[in-house]
Amino acid sequence: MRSPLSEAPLAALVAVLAPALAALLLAVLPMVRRRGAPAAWICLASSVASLVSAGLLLAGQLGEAEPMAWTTSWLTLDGQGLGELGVNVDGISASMLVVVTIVALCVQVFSVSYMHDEPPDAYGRYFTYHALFLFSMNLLVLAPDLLQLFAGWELVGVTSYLLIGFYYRKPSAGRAALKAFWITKLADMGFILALAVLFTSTSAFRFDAELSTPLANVVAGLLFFAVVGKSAQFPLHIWLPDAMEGPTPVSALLHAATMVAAGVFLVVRADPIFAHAPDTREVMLVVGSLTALFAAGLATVQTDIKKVLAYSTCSQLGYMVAALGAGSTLGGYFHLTTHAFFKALLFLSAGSVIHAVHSNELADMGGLRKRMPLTATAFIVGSLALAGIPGTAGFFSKDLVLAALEGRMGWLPYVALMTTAFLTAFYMGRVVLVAFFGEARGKADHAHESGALMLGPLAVLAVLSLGVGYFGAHFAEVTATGEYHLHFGMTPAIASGLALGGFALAYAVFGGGRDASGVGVLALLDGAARSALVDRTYEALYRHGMLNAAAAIGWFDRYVMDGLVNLSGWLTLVAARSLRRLQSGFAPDYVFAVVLGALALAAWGYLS
Amino acid sequence: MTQADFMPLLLPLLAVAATVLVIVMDLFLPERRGASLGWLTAALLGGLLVVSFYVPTTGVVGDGVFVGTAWSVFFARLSLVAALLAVLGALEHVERRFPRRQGEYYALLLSSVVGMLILPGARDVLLLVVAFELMGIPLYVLAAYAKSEGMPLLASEEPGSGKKSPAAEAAIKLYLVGATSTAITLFGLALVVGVAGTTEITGLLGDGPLAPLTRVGMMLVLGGMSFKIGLVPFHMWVPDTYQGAPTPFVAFLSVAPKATGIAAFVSLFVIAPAAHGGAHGPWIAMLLVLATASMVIGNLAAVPQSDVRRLLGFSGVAQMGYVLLAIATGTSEGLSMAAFFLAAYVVTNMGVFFVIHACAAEDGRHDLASLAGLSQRAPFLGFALLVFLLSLAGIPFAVGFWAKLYVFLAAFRAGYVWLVALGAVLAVIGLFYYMQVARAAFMKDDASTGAPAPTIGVGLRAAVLLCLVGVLGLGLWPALLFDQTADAGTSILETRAP
Amino acid sequence: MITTIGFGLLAALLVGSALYVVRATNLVHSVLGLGVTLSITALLYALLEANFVAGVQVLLYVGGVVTLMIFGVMVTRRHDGIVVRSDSANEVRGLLGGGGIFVLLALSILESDLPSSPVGPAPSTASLASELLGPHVVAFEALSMLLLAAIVGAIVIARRRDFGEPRQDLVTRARAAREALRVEALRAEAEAPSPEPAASDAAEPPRADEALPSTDGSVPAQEASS
Amino acid sequence: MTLTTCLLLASALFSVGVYGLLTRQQLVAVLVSVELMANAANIVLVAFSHFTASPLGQVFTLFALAITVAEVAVGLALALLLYRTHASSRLDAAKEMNG
Repeated sequence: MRSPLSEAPLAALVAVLAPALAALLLAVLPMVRRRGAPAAWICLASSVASLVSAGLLLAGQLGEAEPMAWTTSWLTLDGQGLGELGVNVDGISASMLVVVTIVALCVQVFSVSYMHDEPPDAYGRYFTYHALFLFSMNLLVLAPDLLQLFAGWELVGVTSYLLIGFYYRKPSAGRAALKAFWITKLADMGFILALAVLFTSTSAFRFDAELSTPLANVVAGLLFFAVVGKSAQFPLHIWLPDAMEGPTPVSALLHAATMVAAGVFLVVRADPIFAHAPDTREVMLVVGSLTALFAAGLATVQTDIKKVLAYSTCSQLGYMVAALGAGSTLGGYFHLTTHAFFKALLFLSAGSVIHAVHSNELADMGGLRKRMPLTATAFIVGSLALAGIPGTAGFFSKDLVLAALEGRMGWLPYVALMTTAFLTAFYMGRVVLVAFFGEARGKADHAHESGALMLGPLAVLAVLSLGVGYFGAHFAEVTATGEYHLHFGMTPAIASGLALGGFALAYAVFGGGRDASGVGVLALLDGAARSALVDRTYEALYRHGMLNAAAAIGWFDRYVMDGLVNLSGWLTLVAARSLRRLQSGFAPDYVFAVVLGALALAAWGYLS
Repeated sequence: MTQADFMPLLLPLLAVAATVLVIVMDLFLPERRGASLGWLTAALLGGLLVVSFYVPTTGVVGDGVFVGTAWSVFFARLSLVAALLAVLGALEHVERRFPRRQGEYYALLLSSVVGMLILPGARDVLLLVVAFELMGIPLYVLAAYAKSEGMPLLASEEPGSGKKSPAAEAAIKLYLVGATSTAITLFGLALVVGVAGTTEITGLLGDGPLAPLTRVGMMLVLGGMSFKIGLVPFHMWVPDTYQGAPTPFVAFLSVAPKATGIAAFVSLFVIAPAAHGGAHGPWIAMLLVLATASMVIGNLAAVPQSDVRRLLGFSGVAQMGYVLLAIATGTSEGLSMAAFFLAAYVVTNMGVFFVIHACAAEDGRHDLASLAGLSQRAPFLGFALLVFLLSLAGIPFAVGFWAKLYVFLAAFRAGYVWLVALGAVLAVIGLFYYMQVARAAFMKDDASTGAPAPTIGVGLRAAVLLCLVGVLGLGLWPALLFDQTADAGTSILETRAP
Repeated sequence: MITTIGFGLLAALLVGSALYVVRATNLVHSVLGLGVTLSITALLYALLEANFVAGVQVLLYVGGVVTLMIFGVMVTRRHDGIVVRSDSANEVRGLLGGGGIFVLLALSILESDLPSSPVGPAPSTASLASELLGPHVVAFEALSMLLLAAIVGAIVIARRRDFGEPRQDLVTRARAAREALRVEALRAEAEAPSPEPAASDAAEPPRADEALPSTDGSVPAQEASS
Repeated sequence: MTLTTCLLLASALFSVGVYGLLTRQQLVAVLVSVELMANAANIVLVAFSHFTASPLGQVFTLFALAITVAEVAVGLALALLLYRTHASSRLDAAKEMNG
């Protein structure tokens, strides 16, 4: 039976082309762009069109429509197609498309109000970039082969550069944008080389190329290098915290659901290649676990609310990569989906807070629960989901990830991710307690709740953060990435226990304001936390264990990892400066270079 | 010879006629002529371009001194496009700065184009050398065109006591390196031709193993011709000349002679060895060495530059290193990818130079600060600049992406794995300095400098627009260009002079 | 035998004169030395039975190039009888480059299998002409284009009329310079009672006026020949 | 007089030209050295033409002569320009642009 959605490729084309059209329109019609509001409406309209198309596509896939593709040969070489241009609709791309478009639309609606104080031309420019970004992302998601995926991948990089550097008057924003672009581009060279290897051996760029194990290891390894850059894995994660210079909705878009997730999506998409690359998967497992733990440690000591979320994103991406490394494509992909919703929720509610108090620093917040009850609720929901409290979306996906790790590599990754779960709950608890409870500090006194345009997206995302976890089985079926079943063993129990423990520790340390009584779970733990013995144990654990460890990790990150990047930049500059001295400006020197060059060439000619 | 014999030479002959026409019109036009000569030249070049598409100009002239193939036609079109853009971009500048020397400017440009139209099809060393020089000598003159800037004004001023003319310095550096290279080339060719006893390129290497004099001679030629392409260590004139010569001319200098020089390289170091039996001469290794040195030094030296033209000069050195990788493969695939790269480079690099030219400070500075706030002052130019820079950096949907991808693919297939990896890493450095330029235009405030929006004439605007259309159009649909380059690449190794 | 002696003599003269050319400290002598070298080369061509080329060498090349060069030296020197010195530097570079090239070329020449006597009769001038106008006629035509371009180019660079190109900053700079000279002269008159420097300073402004470039392109002849 | 000795003589002239090219500091003097190098190339061509009894070398020589003349003409014009703008015909006067 033909599905009523047999025009799936048409819908897919709409999903890709609507934002492209919007971006083009805004680019060539400066008078529309400079007026601001019309630009926003055009951008929103195109996003709605994309979302509707994406919804139709996903419904079609759920309704047993066959995967379908519409492609045209992009180039030919030696008479054969070198690359395919078009759209490829299957469970994986349709589900990702829905996630991307939902988050993008939420972020754009939020931005309408958030960016309202910008001058009209900047406002228009902002939405032009957004439309361009959605186009790039959809192009990437619907790519029928690796070449188009790469094209989208690079475009996403360019647009993120524009978006992160949106506040062009801030020098730090320019630097951060450049750093983000540059480091991800460095990693992209792995992608180019992977394409070259793949094309040389198979004359195509297919996701499901049949490769021998050694070759698959090479291709997958090179692709993974690109993933390390894009998805901010250790040691190329250094650009992500800096990228928080962009407007907060941009962070929600780039660093929650879309750009950083593209790396994980690539691994999911190219699963057939990765499946033949066991060695690369082992590396992914190690890198993912390490990133998760490392970034979670860093998140505990940040004082900037966006930086906490940034490191948290690194950490959660580590989860996904570890799951993919362990061979659980479903786990990694499902966590990507749930994380997209609750991290976007967290970033947007953080944006709402920042909008209200005009500061990123946790020290300037406090007691916001009373002044912004809806935002506070949204943030708390997001935190619970991120921490993986049972019942929230994060619980289900994290459970899949952890279950996949059982027994791998002497349980080390398992232990690392369990520890991360504990740390996650701790740092989120800390942010919640410091920002929303206790006494109002600084400008937080005058904060007031944001408008409906900002709260609406929060509500949508909050519902999704709570509810999407129950659809795991459907998700597994439509994406055909694995069998889904809920575990009722030790793993979820331990994870939940650790999450609660993390919140408890946060409460013990930061919950002094007694205002915390409103939150049930913490109130329950309140008595225990006050007992002298537990108090001292927590104190010792916290002060001597965790703070020192986090400080050490922070030092390593600041001075060694960032330092290495700066060092390589510095070495480049030194080399460049010494080359400058050769360029003396004195014409006889130039002639001498020519003669020496010709002499060397002739000598080679004579000797060979 | 019959008329048909000369058909392959139709384009250069028409270009000679155009040159003469411009010189004659220069004599007859009244003093107040505006930019009419420039428009005439542009129209003539446009006409030539149309002719190249509608009149078949393939075939063999004489005893095979000139062979018209898809390859030579492709390069002819490339030079014509570059010249057309260069004339359009220079219209206002020439009219304003050199009102009394307009005719000579365009005549010299056209005569250089004549050389470029002959060179790719030349299958005779004599013709090749003459065409190479015909291409080169007008460039020395054009580099010195802004000569009156910095001239002494008053008799009481010592000569040279004013601002030193950058034009003289730019031209002299180009000239000295060029004259030295010509002498070296001539000596090397004398040895090769003497041993071979023929001037036909296909017989240049003789039969059997290469004689020592042939090897040494060919390497001297390699060294002598490398200067035109700007390969390390023959590149040192590049940044200085780019900085001192009139910018619209530099746009031309940075692409057309390089592309045509590559075609000459192909004649001598791919076609001649192929006719010799495909033996890999000693130059393959040296081509790779030159390519590597150019990629490394060009990319590194561009990093600390603050004058955008110098930066682009070094970046051009690096880009030619990438092309050489594809040339060194010696396969028709590699050649077609090199041709693609060059075509992409023509539209992209000229575009950057035109934007830089439009934004240059009144006192002729072209540093990064002159671009500050461009995206606010002139959004069209800012957008165009960003697109061109992204194309140079090899970002998708700009034609430069395909160019770099193709070259890497070709080199990878030929087994230059490590060079491709090195090139990829260096491309990241390239991205860094291109983005420095973009950052100056997009992320710096113009409030501090308060510079007004650049005024930009019709010709320059048209040139930028054409480049933009080329970069984006070919970026979205590279097959248009790719089919042509594929034909060109296959045609060159199949056609033999009789 | 005669040719061997003649060749040896010519070779010695050729290398000797060439060395003089690159070592002479007086630039005019150096250029005249080049004329000698090129003439001896013409003799060598005659010895190699290339009479036409020898004729061209003497009539066009020696005449043309050396005259041009002398002209070049003369216009780029001050007309006060001072010898134009051509100093040399970077001896090490020169020896390295020149010596290296010579060793390399000599080695490859000695390694080659070259004929020691002509394999046939010397090519006639007629055969030269048929080559030139036969297969190489295209190159010949291109050459005429090349010479045209070179002449046009040389004139464009060398002619002085372009000083009159109307350039805004040129005029303003000239005004500023004239004003500065006037102020300088006034101050010199006011401050320095010593007659001599004041007199020489006061002589400047009128000259500056004369030499101001006029927009119609005519420039006073004595300009730049201070 | 053999081809070998002729070529050795030409090489010697070429090397002397290179020596002058690298040591001379004045534009005209450098041009003179370049002339020596080009002259050496012509000797090679004429010598080959003589010993292989082929007119090609001589034809090439004529072309080379014309090319060199054209180049010298432009070079001398540039020397004149250098003198006008920099008050010197020494090459070290023109090193404003570097780095």
